[in-house]
Amino acid sequence: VQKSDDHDNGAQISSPVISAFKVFQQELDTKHDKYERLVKISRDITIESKRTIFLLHRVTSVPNAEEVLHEADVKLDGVRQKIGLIAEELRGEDLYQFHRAFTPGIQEYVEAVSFHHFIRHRTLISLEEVNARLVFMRHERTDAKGSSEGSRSSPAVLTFQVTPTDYLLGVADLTGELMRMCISSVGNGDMDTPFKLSDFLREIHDGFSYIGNTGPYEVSKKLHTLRQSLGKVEDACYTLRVRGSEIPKHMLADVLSSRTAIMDPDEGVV
Amino acid sequence: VQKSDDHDNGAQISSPVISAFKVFQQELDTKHDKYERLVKISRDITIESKRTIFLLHRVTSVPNAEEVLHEADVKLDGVRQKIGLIAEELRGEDLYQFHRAFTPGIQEYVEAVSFHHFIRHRTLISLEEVNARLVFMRHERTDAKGSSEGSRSSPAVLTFQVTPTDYLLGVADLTGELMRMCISSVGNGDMDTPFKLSDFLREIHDGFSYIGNTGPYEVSKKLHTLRQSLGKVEDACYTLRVRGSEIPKHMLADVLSSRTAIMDPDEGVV
Amino acid sequence: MSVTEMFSYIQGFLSADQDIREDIRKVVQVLEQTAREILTVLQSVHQPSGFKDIPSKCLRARELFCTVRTQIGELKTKFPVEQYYRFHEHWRFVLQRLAFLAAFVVYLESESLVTREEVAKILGIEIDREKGFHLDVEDYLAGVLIMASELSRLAVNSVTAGDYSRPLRISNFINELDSGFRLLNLKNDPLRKRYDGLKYDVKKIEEVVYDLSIRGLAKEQEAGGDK
Amino acid sequence: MSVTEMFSYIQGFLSADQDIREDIRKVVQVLEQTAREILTVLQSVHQPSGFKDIPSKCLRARELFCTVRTQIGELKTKFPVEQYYRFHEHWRFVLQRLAFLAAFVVYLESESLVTREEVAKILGIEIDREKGFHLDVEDYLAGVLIMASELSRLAVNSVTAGDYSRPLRISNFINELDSGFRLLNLKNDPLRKRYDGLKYDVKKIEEVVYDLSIRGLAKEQEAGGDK
Amino acid sequence: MSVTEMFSYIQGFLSADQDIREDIRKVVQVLEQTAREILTVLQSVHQPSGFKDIPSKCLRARELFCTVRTQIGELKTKFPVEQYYRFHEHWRFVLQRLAFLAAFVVYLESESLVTREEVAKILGIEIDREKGFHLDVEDYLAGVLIMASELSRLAVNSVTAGDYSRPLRISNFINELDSGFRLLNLKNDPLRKRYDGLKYDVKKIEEVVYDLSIRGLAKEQEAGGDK
Amino acid sequence: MSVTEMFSYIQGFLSADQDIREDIRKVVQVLEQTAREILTVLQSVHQPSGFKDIPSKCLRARELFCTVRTQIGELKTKFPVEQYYRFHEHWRFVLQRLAFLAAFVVYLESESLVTREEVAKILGIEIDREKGFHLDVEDYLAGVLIMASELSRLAVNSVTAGDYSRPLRISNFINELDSGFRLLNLKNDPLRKRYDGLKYDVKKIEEVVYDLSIRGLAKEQEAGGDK
Amino acid sequence: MSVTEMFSYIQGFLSADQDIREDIRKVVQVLEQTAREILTVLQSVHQPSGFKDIPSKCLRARELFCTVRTQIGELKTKFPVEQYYRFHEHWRFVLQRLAFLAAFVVYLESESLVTREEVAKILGIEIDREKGFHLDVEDYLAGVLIMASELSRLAVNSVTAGDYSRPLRISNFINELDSGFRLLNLKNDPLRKRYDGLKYDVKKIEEVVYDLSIRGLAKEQEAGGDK
Amino acid sequence: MSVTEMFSYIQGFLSADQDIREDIRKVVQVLEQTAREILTVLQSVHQPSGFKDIPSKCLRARELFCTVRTQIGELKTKFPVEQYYRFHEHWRFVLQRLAFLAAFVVYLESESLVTREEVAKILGIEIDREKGFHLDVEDYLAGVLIMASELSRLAVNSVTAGDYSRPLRISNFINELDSGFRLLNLKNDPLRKRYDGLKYDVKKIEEVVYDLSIRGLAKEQEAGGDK
Ligand SMILES: [Mn+2]
Ligand SMILES: [Mn+2]
Repeated sequence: VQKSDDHDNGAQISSPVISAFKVFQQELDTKHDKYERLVKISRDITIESKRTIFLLHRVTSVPNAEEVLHEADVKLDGVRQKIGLIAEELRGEDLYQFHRAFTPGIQEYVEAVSFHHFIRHRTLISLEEVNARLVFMRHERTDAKGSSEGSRSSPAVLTFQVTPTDYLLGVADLTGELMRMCISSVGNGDMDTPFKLSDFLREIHDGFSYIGNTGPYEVSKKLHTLRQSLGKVEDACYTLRVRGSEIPKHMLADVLSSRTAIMDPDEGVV
Repeated sequence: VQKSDDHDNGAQISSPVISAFKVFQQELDTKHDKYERLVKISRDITIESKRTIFLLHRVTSVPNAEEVLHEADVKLDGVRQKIGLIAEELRGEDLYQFHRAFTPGIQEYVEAVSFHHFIRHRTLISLEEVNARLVFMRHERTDAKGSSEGSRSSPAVLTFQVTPTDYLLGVADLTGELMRMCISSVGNGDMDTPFKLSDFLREIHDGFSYIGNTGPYEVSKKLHTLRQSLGKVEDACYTLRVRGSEIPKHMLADVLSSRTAIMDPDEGVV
Repeated sequence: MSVTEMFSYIQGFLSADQDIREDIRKVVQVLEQTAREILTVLQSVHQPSGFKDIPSKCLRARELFCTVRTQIGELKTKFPVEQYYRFHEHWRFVLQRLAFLAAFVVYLESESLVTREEVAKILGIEIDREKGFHLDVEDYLAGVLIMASELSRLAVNSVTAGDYSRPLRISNFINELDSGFRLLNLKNDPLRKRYDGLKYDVKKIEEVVYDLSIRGLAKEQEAGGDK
Repeated sequence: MSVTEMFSYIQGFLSADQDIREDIRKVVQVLEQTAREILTVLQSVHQPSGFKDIPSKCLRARELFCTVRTQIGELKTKFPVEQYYRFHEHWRFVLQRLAFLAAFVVYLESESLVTREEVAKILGIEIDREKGFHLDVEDYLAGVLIMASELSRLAVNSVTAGDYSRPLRISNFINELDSGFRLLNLKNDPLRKRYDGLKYDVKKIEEVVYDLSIRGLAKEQEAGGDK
Repeated sequence: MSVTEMFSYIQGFLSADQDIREDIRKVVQVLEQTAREILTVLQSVHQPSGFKDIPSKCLRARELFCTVRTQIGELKTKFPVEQYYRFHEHWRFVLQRLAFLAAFVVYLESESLVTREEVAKILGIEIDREKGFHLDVEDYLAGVLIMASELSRLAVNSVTAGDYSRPLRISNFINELDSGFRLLNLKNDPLRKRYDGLKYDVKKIEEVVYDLSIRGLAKEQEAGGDK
Repeated sequence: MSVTEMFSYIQGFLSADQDIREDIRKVVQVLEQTAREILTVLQSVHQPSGFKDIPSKCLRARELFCTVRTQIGELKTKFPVEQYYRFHEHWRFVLQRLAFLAAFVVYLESESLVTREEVAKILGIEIDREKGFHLDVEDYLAGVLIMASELSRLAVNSVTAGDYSRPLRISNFINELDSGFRLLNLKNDPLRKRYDGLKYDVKKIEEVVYDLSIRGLAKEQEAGGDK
Repeated sequence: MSVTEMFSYIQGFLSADQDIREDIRKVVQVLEQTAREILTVLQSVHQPSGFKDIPSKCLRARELFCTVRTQIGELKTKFPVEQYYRFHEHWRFVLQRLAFLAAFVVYLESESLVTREEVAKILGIEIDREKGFHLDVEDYLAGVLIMASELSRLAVNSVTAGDYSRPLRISNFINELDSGFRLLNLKNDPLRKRYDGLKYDVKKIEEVVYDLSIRGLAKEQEAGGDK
Repeated sequence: MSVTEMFSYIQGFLSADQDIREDIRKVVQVLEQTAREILTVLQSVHQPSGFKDIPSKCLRARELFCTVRTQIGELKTKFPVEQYYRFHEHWRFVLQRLAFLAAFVVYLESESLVTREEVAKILGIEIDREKGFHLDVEDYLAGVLIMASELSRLAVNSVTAGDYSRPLRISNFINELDSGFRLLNLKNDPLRKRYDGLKYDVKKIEEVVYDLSIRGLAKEQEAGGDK
């Protein structure tokens, strides 16, 4: 038997089947390795995006929102660098082939960047605006290799396109953060932001119910949470209105300024 | 309001609450970062262990098993290096605090190393033997830093202890690989290995049913698969016996040698 | 070592593990009973009549914490000290409750935030993992957050009891706490969920302060010299 | 762009996506019908009478592959070429079936393993993703594995039909295939599961060869000049 | 008849069935689109500004219900009338949504509970199964329960919009509805579950009325005398 | 005895068991209907008009409990008394509802907590298992907890109806209940979960009392001296 | 009509529906008992001794089908004929079992595939939905597939009983069946899943024939010339 | 009696119940250990060498059943006898395992089906509920079905061990069992599911017998005349 196996083995080495499978082996390993690298980058993006969101929530409690926004933008630049790594990995590939590897990270980035955008502009960032910031200059070191294939694609610029579905899922998650921000604003005595958030959230909610179940399954799954968030925000506005009803409107300004006055002396007590 | 906020902010900076929370922030971030690093190492360990298992399955078809075993051992050395990184991360930590981060990788490693051990020694590797190979020399570069704290723990040696549960779960998965090996052996005309595997698998099965539901929940979950694997192996042995029954025992050797002879000329046909 | 021996060995380990867990469960059950007793003592501050003798309630609670220390002392003997996290789940719940109770007592006594060190001292445990049975930062924070929600209830009930200045002090305290928590990067874990609850506590207290403000009730007592 | 406009835009994208999928589904359904027809043609080789006119069956199958090429040509027009993997799930199943059928035809014709290039040619598609609608390496391998299981059935039925040499040839072929697959590092995916099935095919064929050997039937025909 | 002939004949049956389902699915998809448009129109009553022109929104919704009737008319032609229950699952979901929308329009117009007859009329269908495409009792009830939860949201938002009398009217309406449902012996699981949700809606609206009462806001407007 | 005989004999056992369960199910269904009727009677106390004639509503409920006793009497005849726990699941749900209704009636009549003995008497059953069909402690407690949540609703609605003193009395009652429950070492999961809900009821009622206090509405009536 | 009246009216609908379902369930239970009896009669053909008197077993089964017809007659009276699909789920399972039993009897009698018309006749029902209680194509096919798996068992057991020619006949029959099914475009999930099982039956029977062939047992009897 | 007194009193009840359950759990844990030991003893019959000394293994198992009887005797003392069903869930699992082990021992000893009476006797319990701790019919049947699947494994392994006559005897036995079960009208879900598994065991054993028959191995040994 040993002899025969030896013989087989000899045959295998030269066999076209075996050499074909050696090619397959490399192709599969290369693909899996790439997938794994993308998963890791995606995890990094998720973590950094989450931290950016935490940072952005601080705007409701600090005097200089601009400072926080700037800091967040710097953090998001870091995240975009990582998305650039994904774009690098996907150069010449079909984005959808590895989509499952990085979709969690991209969704979290959309959540963070749209939150940042809302705080600054009080509007919903568009998909184009998201994508416009995902244009990368090609790294120096790849130029050498790239020059040979450079004729095919644009040589110095690399782009990453967020899919409409990832954008949608990111925006769906954004609503949770908006709800948190709304409750915080009420807690900080902000009488204005909650109503703005309520209107904005209602617009997004109506947008999602307009899309309904035509979207991907994951969107439908998030609709319930979205509806809950809207309910919480509407309740907060309701409470503000109901409580505010107890004083005549012309007194409101007085009351607010006196409140500040009342609260100051207390610091000594604490 | 702006004024008041400014004031608050001033207070916050010097506030003991805020400075305490800044410490917490760092403590939490450090912990999360470590967790994340461990997850990534664990994923690497999983992938490399799986590839080692694939490699080990080739022993049933190649002439020189020793070569494959050696190659696998080299691969496993690489995996052990990575486990060394985990040990490095866990230096001075409570292993169980980060256990969830690296348990999948460790289980897969136990599966791979016990498979390797079975092929070479036809016995079950013990937990001690697994752990005995997870002793690492401390890296040079950490010596400088380590010297100050060196007095507390043994200075040059780092160990990693696989938990009995991870060992058990790895061995449970091993049975699946043993079943695959058994079926392959039959396919290769090996009349001996399947019976050896059957006995070994039965021993492991009886061991698991002796432990029963006293073990962790994940073990109970894997018992069903284990029973199925044993069934497949027992069926294979049954078939070998039933088919073998059709020739008188004294003819068996003749038949086997003639079979080889028969098969050789065919290669021309293919 | 044969397969059978190996499994006997593992089975031995598993049995020992189960025994340890059984022992821990028993002590934890007793601890929970004591924690419920402290809670009953402290809960009574919410009663209109309860506001008067907060100090005596705190003293009573402090006494019960002695029992807690003894029981935790007992707990420590049940497992190897360096395997804290292996059994963490068993006492995590009660430890967070105890951290809350300690934080609540300290707040009632001094209207200040208990430090992790103080909680550890009250419970007779450590804050450094290396030194022994300790209080995890997450468990300390969870306890603080439970207290925050208790304080929002206290703000409401102190108005009912006619104490109009307390809500303002609670408001300032809880706002500082909120600022502290904003510095943290939490994962999507139970702590994150609890922290989301803090926003509602802050909101509730803000509403109470607002109610007092528009009625001039806050000022009134202030002038009259609170506490 | 207002929120409403944004959602209209996204809704437009989703509708377009659904339309594409609907179109793809229709063509794929027709493709599946053709694949079933080819299968019916090739399945008949398992009948005792079927062994005689394998060549004519292969010819008939080759004709039907013309239809397949036309239908895949139709499929290609339904979506942007660079978004192959976006819609992959829709045709993955049928493509693997077709790869199997192509591999089976080629095996019946020449007793050799079809290359990925050949399958691609038979189906009128590419093997490089960059060049257009292509055959994924996984789909090709899945097709080959389906064939392996068909061959183990063929080995059994060729004995019934009195052809005793074919099983030996199949055995060698399938053993080489098995060696090839052993080189791959598969994930825990459907392909891995299928590959586990290959072991049973190898085993089954080995058993047939064994049955023939102990009865001297393999030798017998060999001597008599098989095929 | 040979086996082949018989199966070809059967395939005719299966194809016919699949074609019917395909046709139904398409019409239902269009219906769902219209239902979502009506929802978008009616949902805008929750906006602060939306309370002013409820009548015009209802008119717009009524127009869209014309389209619904046409589309359901289309749906009816897709299958034999007596096979309603064979294909029920395909349109059950959208029918419940439409029943909800009809109930909501009628409530906004007249603050009364739509009857099953009215819903049927608005949708251009029957209530007796014998007479044609009809509205099942369970589907009607499901629609009514969806409306109840929308009304609790409306009570909240009407206060935000400064309308203090509406919540009282909603409260009375929803209490009556609750009593009605208590007459039913619900077994059917999904309906029962929905009904359990009604309790929360009742409670929620009662709390809104409470908030208004304690501030004298309920009376205030009532005194002003609307409705 | 042959295997066939043995299995025929066993089938006798199984049939008998199924028949008993069928009988129980029927009686339980009727009981549920009566329970819903009592609920409808008692629910009306939440209406603004309902506060006036609470006594007459309680009388009506008491009458309906006669029917309940008859129906439970019927239920008792359906199975051997010592097999209570074998079929417990069938009536557990309705028994908890009935315990709640009994507790609610007693509270409305006397503003006191019904004892287990009283509930048992109202339902015509025992409290000692040995004496016959009885009320389990857990089912009694579940009924009491359902009532607690009904009382938080009652506190809200009594304010709407202009009764400002009732919430204070409810608050005291529910606080006492809460202290009582804190004496229990609840392990049993569903009961524990229900008990967690009690905290929300306590808090809700405290907020009602707060709302009254801050507006001076609580004192006002108290001064007027009811109860 | 008041809300109360309306809901009372609706309760009438719901009760009627529940009563119908209860009635159907009872008859179906009896039908299942008869189906099990027929199965016991036919199962005995798998016994070594059972091969001798297949005709008498078929006669006995035919008699029991009389009972089936009576019971299905009973079932038909329990609901309006045009609502077949409303209650389909209740009898679908037993109807498929009965279709299988009818197909098995016919196969044992004549070694031919029962037509849908024949099954319908044996069960005393229709094949056209318009004409009354009928046998759905899908249920007929499910019955046929259950039989296929029974035949693979029969092939195995007939060898044990020493009947070496039957497996070959079964093999031909099942191959024809398989070709037939390949003409169908199955979408329906449960049927598709069952059909996937057919492949295993085909393979199993081929292996039995192989076992006979390689031992010269197939030819042997054929030469002897049965059938 | 005050609320506090009442709840203290109730806590007494709850504690008693928890203590009983704790006691039961402990005994059951020990019982499970013994059951696992018996299983280990009996499982060794599957080893090639195990077939020789079945009698000695049975003796060893019988000895361990003495321990079981003592432990069940212990269990009986832990709760009032008429509350069997209240705590049934605690020991149901182990009781079914023990019923299986008893059935397996009896089969190995005498190749006959253990009766419920015998199982009860082996376990030292009753079969009439009235007489004390008893073996429910369902638990007995579950045990028998677990044994059936063990027997199909035994049939396979006895062939491997060279015992060719045992599978035939097992086949007859299991067929009789199958007929017996077909007399039962199983509703109870877990038992029904287990019974569905019996079909696979029957089929599996038939295939073993087939393999022996076609090779003349069944007859061969029979001729040699064991049993
Ligand atoms: Mn988020
Ligand atoms: Mn594995």
